[in-house]
Amino acid sequence: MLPIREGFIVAGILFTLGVVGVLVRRNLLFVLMSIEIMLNAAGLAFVIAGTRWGQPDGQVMFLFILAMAAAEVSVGLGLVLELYHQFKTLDTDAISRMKG
Amino acid sequence: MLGLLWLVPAIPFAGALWLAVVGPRLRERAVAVIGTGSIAAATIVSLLIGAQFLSSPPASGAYTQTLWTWVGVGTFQPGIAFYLDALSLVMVVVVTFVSFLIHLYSTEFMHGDEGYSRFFAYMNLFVASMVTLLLADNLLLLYLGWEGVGLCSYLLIGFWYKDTVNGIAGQKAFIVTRAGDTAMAVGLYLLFHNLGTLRIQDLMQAAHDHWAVGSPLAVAAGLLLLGGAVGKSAQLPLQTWLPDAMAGPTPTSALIHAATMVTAGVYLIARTHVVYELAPAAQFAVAMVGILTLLMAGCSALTQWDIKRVLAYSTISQIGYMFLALGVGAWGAAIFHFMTHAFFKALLFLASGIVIEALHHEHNIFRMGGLRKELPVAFWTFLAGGCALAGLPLITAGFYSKDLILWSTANSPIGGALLWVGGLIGVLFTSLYTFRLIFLVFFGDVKTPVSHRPGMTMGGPVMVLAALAIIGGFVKGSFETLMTTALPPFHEAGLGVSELVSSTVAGVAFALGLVVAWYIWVLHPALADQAVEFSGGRLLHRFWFSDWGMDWLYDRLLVRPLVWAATINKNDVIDSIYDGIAAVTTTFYRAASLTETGKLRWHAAWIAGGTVVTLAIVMLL
Amino acid sequence: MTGLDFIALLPLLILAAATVIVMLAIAIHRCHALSAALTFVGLGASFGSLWISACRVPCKVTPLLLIDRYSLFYMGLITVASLVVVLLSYGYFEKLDGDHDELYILMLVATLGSAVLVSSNHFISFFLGLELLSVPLYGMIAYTRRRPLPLEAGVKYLVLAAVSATFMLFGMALVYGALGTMRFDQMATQLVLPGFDPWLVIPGLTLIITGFGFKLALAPFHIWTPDIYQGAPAPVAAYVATISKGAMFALLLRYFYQIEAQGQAPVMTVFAVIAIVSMCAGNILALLQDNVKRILAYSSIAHLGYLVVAFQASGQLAIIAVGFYLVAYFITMLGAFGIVAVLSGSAGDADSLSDYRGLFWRRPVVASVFTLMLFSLAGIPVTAGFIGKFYIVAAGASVAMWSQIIVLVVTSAIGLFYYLRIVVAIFSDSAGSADAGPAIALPGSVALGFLTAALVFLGVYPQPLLGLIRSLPPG
Amino acid sequence: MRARPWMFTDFCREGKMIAAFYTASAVAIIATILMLTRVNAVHALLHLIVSLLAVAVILFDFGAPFAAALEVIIYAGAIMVLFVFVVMLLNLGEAAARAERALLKPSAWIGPSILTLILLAEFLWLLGHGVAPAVQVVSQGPVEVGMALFGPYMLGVELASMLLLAGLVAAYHLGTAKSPRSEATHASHS
Repeated sequence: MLPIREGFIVAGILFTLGVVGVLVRRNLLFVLMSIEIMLNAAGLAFVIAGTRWGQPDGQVMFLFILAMAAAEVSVGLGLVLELYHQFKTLDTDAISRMKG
Repeated sequence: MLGLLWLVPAIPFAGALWLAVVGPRLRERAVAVIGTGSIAAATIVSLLIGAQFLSSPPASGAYTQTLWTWVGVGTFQPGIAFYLDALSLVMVVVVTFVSFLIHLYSTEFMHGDEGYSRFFAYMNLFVASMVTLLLADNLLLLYLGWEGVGLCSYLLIGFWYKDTVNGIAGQKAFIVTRAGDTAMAVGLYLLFHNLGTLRIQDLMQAAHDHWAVGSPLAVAAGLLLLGGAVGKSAQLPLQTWLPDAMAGPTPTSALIHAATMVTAGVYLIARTHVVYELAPAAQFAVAMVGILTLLMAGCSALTQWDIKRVLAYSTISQIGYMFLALGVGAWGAAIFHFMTHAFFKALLFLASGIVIEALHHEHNIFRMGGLRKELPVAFWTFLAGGCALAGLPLITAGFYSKDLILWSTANSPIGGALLWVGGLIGVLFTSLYTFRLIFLVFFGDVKTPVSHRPGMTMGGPVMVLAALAIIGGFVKGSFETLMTTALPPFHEAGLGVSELVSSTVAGVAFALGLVVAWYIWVLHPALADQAVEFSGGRLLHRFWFSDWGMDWLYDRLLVRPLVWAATINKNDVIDSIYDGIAAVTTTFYRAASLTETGKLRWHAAWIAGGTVVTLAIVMLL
Repeated sequence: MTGLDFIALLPLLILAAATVIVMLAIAIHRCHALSAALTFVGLGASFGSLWISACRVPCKVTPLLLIDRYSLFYMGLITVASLVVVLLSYGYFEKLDGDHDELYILMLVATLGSAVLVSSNHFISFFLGLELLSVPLYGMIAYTRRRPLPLEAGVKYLVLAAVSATFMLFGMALVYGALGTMRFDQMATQLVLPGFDPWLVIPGLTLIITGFGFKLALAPFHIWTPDIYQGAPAPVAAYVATISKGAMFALLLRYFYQIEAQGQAPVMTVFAVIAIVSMCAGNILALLQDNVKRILAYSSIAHLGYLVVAFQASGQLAIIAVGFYLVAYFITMLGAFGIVAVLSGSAGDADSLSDYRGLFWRRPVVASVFTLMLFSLAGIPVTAGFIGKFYIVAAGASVAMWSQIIVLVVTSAIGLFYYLRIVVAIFSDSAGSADAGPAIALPGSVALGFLTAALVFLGVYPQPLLGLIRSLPPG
Repeated sequence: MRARPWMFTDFCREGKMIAAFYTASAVAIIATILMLTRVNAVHALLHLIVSLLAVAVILFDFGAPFAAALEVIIYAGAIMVLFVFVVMLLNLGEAAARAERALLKPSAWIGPSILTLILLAEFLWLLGHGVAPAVQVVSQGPVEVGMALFGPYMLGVELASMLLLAGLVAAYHLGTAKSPRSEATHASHS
């Protein structure tokens, strides 16, 4: 017997911590890392949900989330490189031109 | 063949669109071919449809062509659908045919004008709108056509917009008819709201089934529709825009402000005749409007010096006859008079256009004269039209149609002796001002030399119309039979005046007018001036000349109080409400745009915050 | 997977094959025209294959996809819109330096993702479709990466799309944890059982709404929209504004209808709030904005708000309203961004209101088309936008959602102001030069001509489309 | 190899599993908090990897050995290496850390913390109400996952491949060195 509810709660806490990272950090690299935390938490929640019902589907979803994270990170890091190349900073506020 | 009905509005519309898009880049000749050709095609189609309709009439006496439903929810199902019965058939055939002749005439008349293609685009659009109005199967399409012709009228009155006067005349027409249109829109909504359908025929059936004779709803609907009709048809009290509308090019005056659009009010009332039959009060109001208008406009026509204004007042007066006919229940007679009027009034305008152009755009009839020899085509055709207008007995179309109206008035339960006598006095006035015009323009000495003679494209249409103005009346018998398939027949009851008596009296009135006119303006030209000399006469002259002071009255009653109210309300109390709304929204805008900081963290915070809020909503519920 | 399934899948397969073919073609020979042409042909073939698939539907292809007339209709809409974007992109990017071929690969993948979205029947295909749409969009938005604005927009879109996608994923996990199935059709049966777990399902659905709300740019998830539209190259902005939203909305309708969410009152309350806030926020934010792309962005927020009103109404009329409004919205948004695209030169996008001052006197045809598009956005009769709005109001009125309808009418009136502001600018006297600028490339003119014709045609003769939409149950 | 996880779960008593779960959870949360507060990117990455490894333990605990393995191999392995690679490429040194410290003023934490605390409270309240408290774990090994993956979810795998392709093309385009043609464009813009 494993505590499913607590599992979800841990996933929720990790997810929220990821949100904190996105909201606080201005460095794009850290923002991307925080997104990884959030994605990971969502994947964890899926696996726990799959376990609850005794199905492998949760893990299948985890796998696809992994694939998505890989694609996302590769594009994100491409943007990080280009950004640093142009602005010599990763501060997302400093590069902001558009508003209103 | 009837299936081609949709082409009648579609072809002119396509022509208008074509000219609007590529017109300015085309040569004048190409514009003329497109503009006139489209109307010619529409005319041919409508004639073919007419032939088919007459040779093998549809079983129910009407043909409905539903192309598609535009949008549809519940009972609100406005379709792009056309309804053809004897009434709309006659109107459509006359409108397209007269339009064709006037387009042909215009190709020469407008020659060299910088707005040549613009003119034909407007004219084509007008024909498309007018035909849509006539063929409309439902209220929405009818209203579309109604506003479409109003728009074209506005555009064409102010066609030479560089002259401010023309622009003001256009605005006047637009604003005055708007007053009527508003009443009509309310009336149409009243019908739709109470009877639950947009289709005119269903509406009429439903009105017949659900409303009792004299029911307040029917009276209200009838009066509101009458409001729209008097606006468009320039009847009392909204007639003041039509004389000013003569600022437009003469073909426009002939087509829109004489032959076709101004009779839309007549059509509207004939189309909704069921409502008027259920509301005798409203129908009597129609008759009263008609008789008063025809008398007042007849007097005004006597005093004008501008050739086109004389004709404008005569148009108002003749439409008054049509209203009178509608009012006394002689539906067919009204439409018959519409037809003959379309022929002879278009003819008079076109002929006067020849005169005006021949005399360097001279409009003053007192500076014309002796043109009988100089412009024979104009003279003879104008004479034919004038005789038809005045009602020369037995040989002109106008006599037959007007005589039918007079006889009906005498014998109608709604009419009676008083209205009949009024109509007869109207005949006298008509005869008087018509021959005044003819004698002043074509007889006497030459006062302004002729510089330009019309070509065949101007002369041809005029001659065709002259022929129609003479022979158009001979179809009276079969016309009446045809009309009974669409409109209720005339119920005879009243004085019991026989047709012979009625015709004879009308003939006498005509002759009297002719003789008096001959006496005053040919034999004793000073007499008219002397009549104006003494104070009463001058007052009357001024009174009539200014259209019974209607413009003055409106100026005092509406314009000045409004201007006064606007002046003392410079800082507009009511406007401050709108300013307030604008200020509030602007403040909202400034506040809201502060949320758009462009900061990534802030953007993400909105997503998280939005989730927090939505979660809170579902948790609390 | 049987042969039948392959036929039903044909539009998707063709899109995937076209992606590979374009990539191989680029590997062999880099040529902008060739890449664009191949993409065009691929999209066209996919569009044509819809008729082949139509004979085999409805068809459940594995648990992931449900291909029926509904999804085929939206696939058609998406592919046609993509065709238009390809035409616009060719003219737009031809004026710029650099390699433009990769754009078409990304666009094909994104279109594939949209097609998967509208036919998905499972959280996995939902998620994968969403990402297939998002990931290429990151690249497309930042495509002209040497310019600062597209780069900034790309970064913002990547972070925010990822964040909202994780919210959505977490919501999906909760729903899955509560119901034990990720298939839409099975969820409905689970939800009617008395034992289901509302403590997880309702918040789960709410988190999924966050994901929808972000993609559809509904308030309060709308803040990103103007920055992305302004930053992205005009054709890409058109893509984001239309295809990504249209696919998402089609799925929204399908998903919430299939799980019969109308019975879940809290969820519908959330939608009501979102609709009202979106209509207000979109129209007010656009009021005094001076950047045309941003105005269009705000306007799109409001339009999606209108669509949510129709979505809530439920029933036959709502489906018609949503379908027709989406088509009208596609046409007008593609047209408006298309105008921006064809007027933009190598110096940057023509998105300032001052660029449009006196446009009518310089380019009467383009200005007239733009005016027509704006009229349609404002919902003036004889344009498709009017018919769409008419049906939305009718749908709302049929279930007496008066508060939403009042807000819709009032905010539409406010909306008229900023559309007319652009129109006034177009027709005002231009003090500047009468220079018309470079000629418009043929593909762009073709695209705009097509959109204009469709706009007027649907405004006057909407019946065929209405009939088609009527025959498409989303369930 | 395949038998080992089963043996492990068989021999582990419940108490041990639950203890492992709580320990791993605590490690994951603490490591994540540490990661969030670092100013040096490499330090943060190391904490992130710890967090991911702890999550792998939780996954394992919940009967998902395959997912746990992938978490270690791909997440903590491949993806994090990508991050490290970029950090090295950018050569973010002590100066970057100092700049980062300046950005991370305590005041920057207040707003987000309050917002996310509300979010967390909502999560906890909802999750506390819902879900069966505990279930008997039936391990789903690589076989079951593989059967599902290449059975009903085969199309998903194909779509994921397209997703990776798109990521590849986008990353290639965005990260590629300037081609001679675009060099000129760049010069004109910078």
